[in-house]
Amino acid sequence: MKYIYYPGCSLKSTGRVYEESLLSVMDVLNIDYKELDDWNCCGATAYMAVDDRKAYVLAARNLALAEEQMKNEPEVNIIAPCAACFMVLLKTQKFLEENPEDKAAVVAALKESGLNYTGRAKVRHPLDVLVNDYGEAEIIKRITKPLKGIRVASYYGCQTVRPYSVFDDQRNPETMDRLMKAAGAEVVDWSMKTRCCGASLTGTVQDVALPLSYVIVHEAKKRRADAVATACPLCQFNLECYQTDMNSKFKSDLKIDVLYFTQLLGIALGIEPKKLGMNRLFTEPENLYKILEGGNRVYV
Amino acid sequence: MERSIYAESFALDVTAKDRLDTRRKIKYESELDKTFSNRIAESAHGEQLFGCIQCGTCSAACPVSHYMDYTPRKIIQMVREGFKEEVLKSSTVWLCASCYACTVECPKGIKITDVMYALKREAISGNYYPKNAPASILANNFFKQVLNNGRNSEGPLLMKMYLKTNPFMLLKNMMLGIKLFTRGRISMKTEKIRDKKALKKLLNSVESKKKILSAGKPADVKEAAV
Amino acid sequence: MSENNIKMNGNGTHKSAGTPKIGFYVCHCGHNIASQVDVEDVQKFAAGLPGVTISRDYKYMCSDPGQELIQKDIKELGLNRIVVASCSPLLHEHTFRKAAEKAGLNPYFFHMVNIRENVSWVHDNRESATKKAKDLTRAAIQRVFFHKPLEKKSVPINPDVLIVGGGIAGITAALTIANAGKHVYLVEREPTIGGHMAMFDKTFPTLDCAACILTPKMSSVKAHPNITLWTYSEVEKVEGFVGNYKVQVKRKPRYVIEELCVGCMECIDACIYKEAKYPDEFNQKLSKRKPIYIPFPQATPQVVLFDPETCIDFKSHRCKKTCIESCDRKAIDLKQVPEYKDINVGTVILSTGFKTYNAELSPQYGYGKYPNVYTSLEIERLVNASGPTSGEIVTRDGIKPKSVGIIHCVGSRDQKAHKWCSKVCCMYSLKLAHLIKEHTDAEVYNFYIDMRTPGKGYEEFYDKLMTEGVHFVRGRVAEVSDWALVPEEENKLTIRVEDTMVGMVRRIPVDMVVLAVGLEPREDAGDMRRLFNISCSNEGWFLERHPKLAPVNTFTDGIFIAGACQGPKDIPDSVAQAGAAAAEVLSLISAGSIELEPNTAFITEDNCSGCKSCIPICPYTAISYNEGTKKAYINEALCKGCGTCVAACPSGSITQNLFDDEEIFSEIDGLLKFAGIELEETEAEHA
Amino acid sequence: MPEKPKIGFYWCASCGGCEESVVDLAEDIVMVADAVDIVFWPVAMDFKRADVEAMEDGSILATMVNGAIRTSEQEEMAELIRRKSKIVIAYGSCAHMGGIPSLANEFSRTQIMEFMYQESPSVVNPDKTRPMTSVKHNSFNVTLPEIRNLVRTLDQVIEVDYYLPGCPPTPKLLKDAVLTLLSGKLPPKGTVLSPDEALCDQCARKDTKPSDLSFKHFYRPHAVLLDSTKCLLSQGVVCMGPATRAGCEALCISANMPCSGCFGPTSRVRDQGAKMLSSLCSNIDPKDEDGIDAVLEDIPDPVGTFYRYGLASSLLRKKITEDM
Amino acid sequence: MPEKNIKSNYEPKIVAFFCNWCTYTAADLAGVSRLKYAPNVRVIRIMCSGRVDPQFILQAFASGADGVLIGGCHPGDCHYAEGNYKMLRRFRLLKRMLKDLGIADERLRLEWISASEGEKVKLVINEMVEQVKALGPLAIPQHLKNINEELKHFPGEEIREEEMAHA
Repeated sequence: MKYIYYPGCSLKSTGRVYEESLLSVMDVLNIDYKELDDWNCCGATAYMAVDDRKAYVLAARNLALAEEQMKNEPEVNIIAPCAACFMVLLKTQKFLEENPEDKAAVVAALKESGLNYTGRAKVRHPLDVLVNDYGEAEIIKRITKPLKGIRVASYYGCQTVRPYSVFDDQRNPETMDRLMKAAGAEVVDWSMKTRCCGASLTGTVQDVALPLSYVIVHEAKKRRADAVATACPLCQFNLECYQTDMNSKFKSDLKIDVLYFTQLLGIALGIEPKKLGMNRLFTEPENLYKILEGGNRVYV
Repeated sequence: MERSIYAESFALDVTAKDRLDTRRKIKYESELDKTFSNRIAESAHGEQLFGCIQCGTCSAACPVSHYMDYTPRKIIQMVREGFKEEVLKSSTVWLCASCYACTVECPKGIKITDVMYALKREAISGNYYPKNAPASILANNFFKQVLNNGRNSEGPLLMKMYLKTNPFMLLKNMMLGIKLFTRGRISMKTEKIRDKKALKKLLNSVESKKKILSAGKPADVKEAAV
Repeated sequence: MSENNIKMNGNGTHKSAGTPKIGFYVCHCGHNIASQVDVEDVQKFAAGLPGVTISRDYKYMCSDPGQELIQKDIKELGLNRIVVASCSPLLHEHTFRKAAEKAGLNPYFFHMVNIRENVSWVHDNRESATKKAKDLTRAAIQRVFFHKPLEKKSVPINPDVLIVGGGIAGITAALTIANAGKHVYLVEREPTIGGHMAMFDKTFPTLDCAACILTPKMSSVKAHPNITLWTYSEVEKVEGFVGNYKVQVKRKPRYVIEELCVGCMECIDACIYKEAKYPDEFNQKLSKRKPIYIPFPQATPQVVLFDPETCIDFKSHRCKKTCIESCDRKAIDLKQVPEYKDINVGTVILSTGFKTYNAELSPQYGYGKYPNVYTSLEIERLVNASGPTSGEIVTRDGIKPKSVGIIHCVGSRDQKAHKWCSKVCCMYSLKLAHLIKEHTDAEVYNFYIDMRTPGKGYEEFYDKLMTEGVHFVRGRVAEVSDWALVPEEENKLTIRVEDTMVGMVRRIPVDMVVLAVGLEPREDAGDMRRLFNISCSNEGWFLERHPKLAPVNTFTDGIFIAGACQGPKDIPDSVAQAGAAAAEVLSLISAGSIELEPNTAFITEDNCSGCKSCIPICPYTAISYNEGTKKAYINEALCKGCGTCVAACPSGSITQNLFDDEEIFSEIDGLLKFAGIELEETEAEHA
Repeated sequence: MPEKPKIGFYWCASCGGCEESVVDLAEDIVMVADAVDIVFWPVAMDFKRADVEAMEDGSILATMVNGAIRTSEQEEMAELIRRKSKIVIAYGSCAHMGGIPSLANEFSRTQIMEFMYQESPSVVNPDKTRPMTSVKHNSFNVTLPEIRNLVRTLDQVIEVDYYLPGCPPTPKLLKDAVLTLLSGKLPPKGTVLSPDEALCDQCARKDTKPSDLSFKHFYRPHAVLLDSTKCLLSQGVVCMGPATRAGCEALCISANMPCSGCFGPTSRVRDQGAKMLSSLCSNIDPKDEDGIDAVLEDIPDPVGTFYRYGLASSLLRKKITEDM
Repeated sequence: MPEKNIKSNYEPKIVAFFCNWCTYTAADLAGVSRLKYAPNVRVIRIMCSGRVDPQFILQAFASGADGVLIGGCHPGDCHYAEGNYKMLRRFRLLKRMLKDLGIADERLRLEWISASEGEKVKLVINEMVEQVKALGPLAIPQHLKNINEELKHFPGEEIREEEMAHA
């Protein structure tokens, strides 16, 4: 099957690591994809706050582009790795199905600019694609450096499973856990999997956002996780880059590696760290390297 | 685990007010906007909000409700009853992180997050939002940036927002910015799609479904004795 | 050539029965009809229709004066057809037929027009509602032209009664009917009767011991000469109709001969399993039982049974069978097979009860994940002196809880679970709060959305609880979790809820969480419904014939419902309903027979070509082929009057009483007189 | 010797088979010819319209009209015959119910003209010429009858006294009808002169039909090898017998072909096709929509199957089209 | 008359056949619950949807109905065990046949509505009325009346009369 890859704005900047590691993993697994040509911003959460119909047009343009660029394929599968993009594209599709009047307006507007929207594209999360299309069994076959001894706390964030749970359980999702297990890691059972990290507020009301991130990092640490695996550029950024601020605000000295699940999977698939964007993290995940070498943890 | 993890800031802020708050806390029917609830319900595609049983699940599920001036449950009731001024000026709307926990947990199927969006739209179009509230500024700038370029460039966007709202924050976040910059995770370049004009035309071709009317000032009400 | 061998050209009727003198009556139903339908206009309209001798409107047609009006007209004006436009025929058809009959008219010359449920209550435009009422009126008036005098059909009632489900409702109904001298078959699926009530410790609001009031009734059932009690049995097949049901009951093997066992339980002691090893269903799996067991000490009948799933002998045939040796009455028979009993009964009461909501379906409360989250039924067993902990309330770690949170409305009032209010949870939660407080002196929190305590003495019970130091937090819990934010939450279950009265979110750490699970229909309610040919509501509760006026009747004559199979109900309500169902049954039995609609189908032999198309269509095998005449023939006693064969007879040789082709065609014609071409003409005529 | 009763025959839109069926009376025709005076029979005898017009109104005892009414001329003739005859008998399926010609009611007149004078592969008509009702030719007015928008049964244009069903009616029925007429003991107006029960009653294979028939497939007669002793429905072939009036003595079935319904419905049925559809469908095997549809796919043309002889007299009479 | 029908406030007429045990009871429930729906449907009560003879449906259309709605018990729930299946089977073929005869799909509808689904009665009726309204009038009697105007008009009659006069 051929996929169309929709990066979204974040994966080109703060979430660059996500893109690098995801694409490396897909290359190693021989997953066929091409980037959506001339994609535009999905509108994210902010657009909806200003003008809803424009927000739907914005998102629908990408779906229509995908339909156009995949018109010779039996199915149109769009991989949207960013949780916000994933949710917004899904929401747009569902909303337009439920509201024919809005759909007509959006379809008409797109037609004006030469695009045809039918809604036949399927919006897919990379977790869904890896577990349900590719399959854990196939992945396990390709694991060369199992993450033995590494305790991973899978963190899905909000919008991967909310409000729509298209490929996983809404309250206790498990796809990422299954992937991490396939990669040889030990997964941590915790109840923070889908708790909000406050990402959309870090830029604006840091006082509110910081405690939200803190309880997650704190709980991961408490459950003796070595790494938090994320599937959202904002979550990763928030949980990784604000650790210093958390420590100063809450007078603590937590330190935990926060990676994309694709990075962890990439390590297990034997991909070199640079191709997984490890060098772009604030500090490289030394703990993991040590454990994999069979050494002791650098920080606890 | 060390004790220090239980940070003080989780405790409730019950600092005593330095003077007695004697603002009136009564609402007259003439001060309410009777059409507000229908407007919001329509804009949010959320007729269900009239079925709210005030159980508070939304507030309890919300990760930020303890910072809000009105909990989401209260907002729903206030919308239903037409407390337009209070709702649109509340912090609740701008603290909502769009995590959808309330929507998922609501036993009556109310799309609370979408109600919050509808309120954000109403607040922005009716000029109700606090002028220096970063969330609304961010939304507005984001909107314009995407309208013009088709993509969002995080660097310039945040820069602009901090300049507009709180330049001090810019300084505070400078170190973070530099760290990101050196790791290639942020740039000051503006991202664009190929045909910006066509996109702008496309976006401008759709009119917002409901021109949200900012209703006039409430009728003259005599200040009630307290 | 026969008189009626005339080509039909499809534009109307080709014969009529007698010269009709129609009386038309339209009812105001107070304002119920008159507010949306211009009743006088309908009355005037009808007066102008062919065949109508008299047209009247009246405030309440169903009242005595209303009925007398009709009777007087029949006698004085010689009316031979009556049409009443009022409410649904399902409500008052019987009333008016009776009225016509009293005046000497064959009751089947009556027809009813539904202008309330079908018109005034569902439309809000007076003009179009009136127009619709007129169309329906015209259809009925054209229809009665073709009505024929029919003979009433009545069937005798077999006085034996089947009751399915031996909970408190079934027990009550069985005793009431048996005490009246009628024979009852009480069929219960479980090994003992008693139902849910047998599991409870105390009952609200009086706090009297459930067992103390229930077990005497259970023993009376067992001992009653008029009751055949079949536990561990299920209804397999039901055939027939009111007055004469043929039922097959499957008696599942206990592997113990019921008549020989005295319940001494020697065998249980003798079982080669020294320790009980398997989860005990009666104790909600909070304790263990052996492969041979008795559900609880007062089980009725007092007969042990084997669980073939766990008994070694059933699995490997290599057990020493110490149990058999221990029984000096030789009651154990491991070769027992299911036994099928065929019985004939005239009436049936279904009292199959409810099941509790599966709390695992609301994962936010952690049932099944956190060991100290319990369902209310589990707590009932914990509090019970004969329960797994002999009445001590302890967590799974064996510790007496210092704080307990009771979460109301679990699975109820929730679109993702059940929309309905389960009605009993508020009261039983208050009861459990009281019992927990009494047993442990813990801090007890009730988390409720609305406190619903209507019922005699119920509100007073709530008042009492509030003075007992129980906390009441109005708010629906969003989450029960095991992570701590502050020291006091360490190693506890934290309940996150908005205290809506204060308007602030609270986190409350507790040692034990009780989920007040709601009531839902049994999984196999659908199968039961099909078996007995009754209806269910969307939710799966058995549907009563009328929510107010026929709460224990079903749409199938002779089948009644009682207890929580009809909807959430507490004990007093279930008992009251059981009494009502018993009264309905006894009233049928004592009448001796029941009148049925004479809407059966029949074949005119001369017309039938013997093509046999109709024979496989009949679900009741009422149609058979006469090899002598080479024609088909309908057994009227078996025909239930669905009319499917009538619609399918290719040569139009089957006729159905009350729903004849001509009657329906004339209705269609009457409804559409204003449609199409005739619109202008007819309107002009009536202008 | 008193004057012999006068009898007429006329044909409208028909194939001519009905005319032949009169000849099929064989030696009985002599009996008929002896008993009556045939005053009008364009197929066999040289009478002109003017001859009929010249007759006194009501002077003909009975005229048997076969064929459906498609043109203005046929309608005109029908009216003329009505005036001149005491009794008008619709003779054969076409006059009775529209017959095969009335399947044309599935198309509009425009569609039919388009095809016949334009689209048909054997037509060359670059000028798009169409028949006209009136044309000047050498200073003469030449007129042609108008093709009506609808094929009609005889009783849709004039009053009809009796019907002789069949495609064509059997000689026996004709003979019986003539004898009835001559006897003077006339049945009530509107009577169909054939037994009022379905064909199965007369069918030799009746006893072979099972009582628990349930259809899993339908077959068209050419597609299966048919047992010539068993009920055709039991072999999955759509036989209209159960919904068709008896009288033909199951001629088709004795030739191992299913009844196609030419005798029309019994007097108790308003729409033969609907009834047959109802009976047939009620007894198909599957219960789910897809399964049902799969079985029904074997009936590719329901209109042609159930209304082969009677579309004009069916309840809907025609296809509802925009361009009429 | 046709103009009158084409008016935007054209109100279709729909004849409904509701089975006594499920759909008719559901319609009663809709009434008791005071649910409001379009007034265009006229209900004929029958004991079972299996009683619906295709002739009734055709007769309704032929007499001027714009739509026909049949309501029965859900599959498996028929009060008479299987009458609803019999109706379903007829319905499937009838619908195809009606299409061949130029009657749009939306004009004939079969719905399973149980005794407790008052709300569904409302939804189905409102939806069907909207759909049929959008299709416009079927008006078969009017249609036939228009066609029948061609009767009694004989082309060439005038010419013939002229010729006769000459002769």
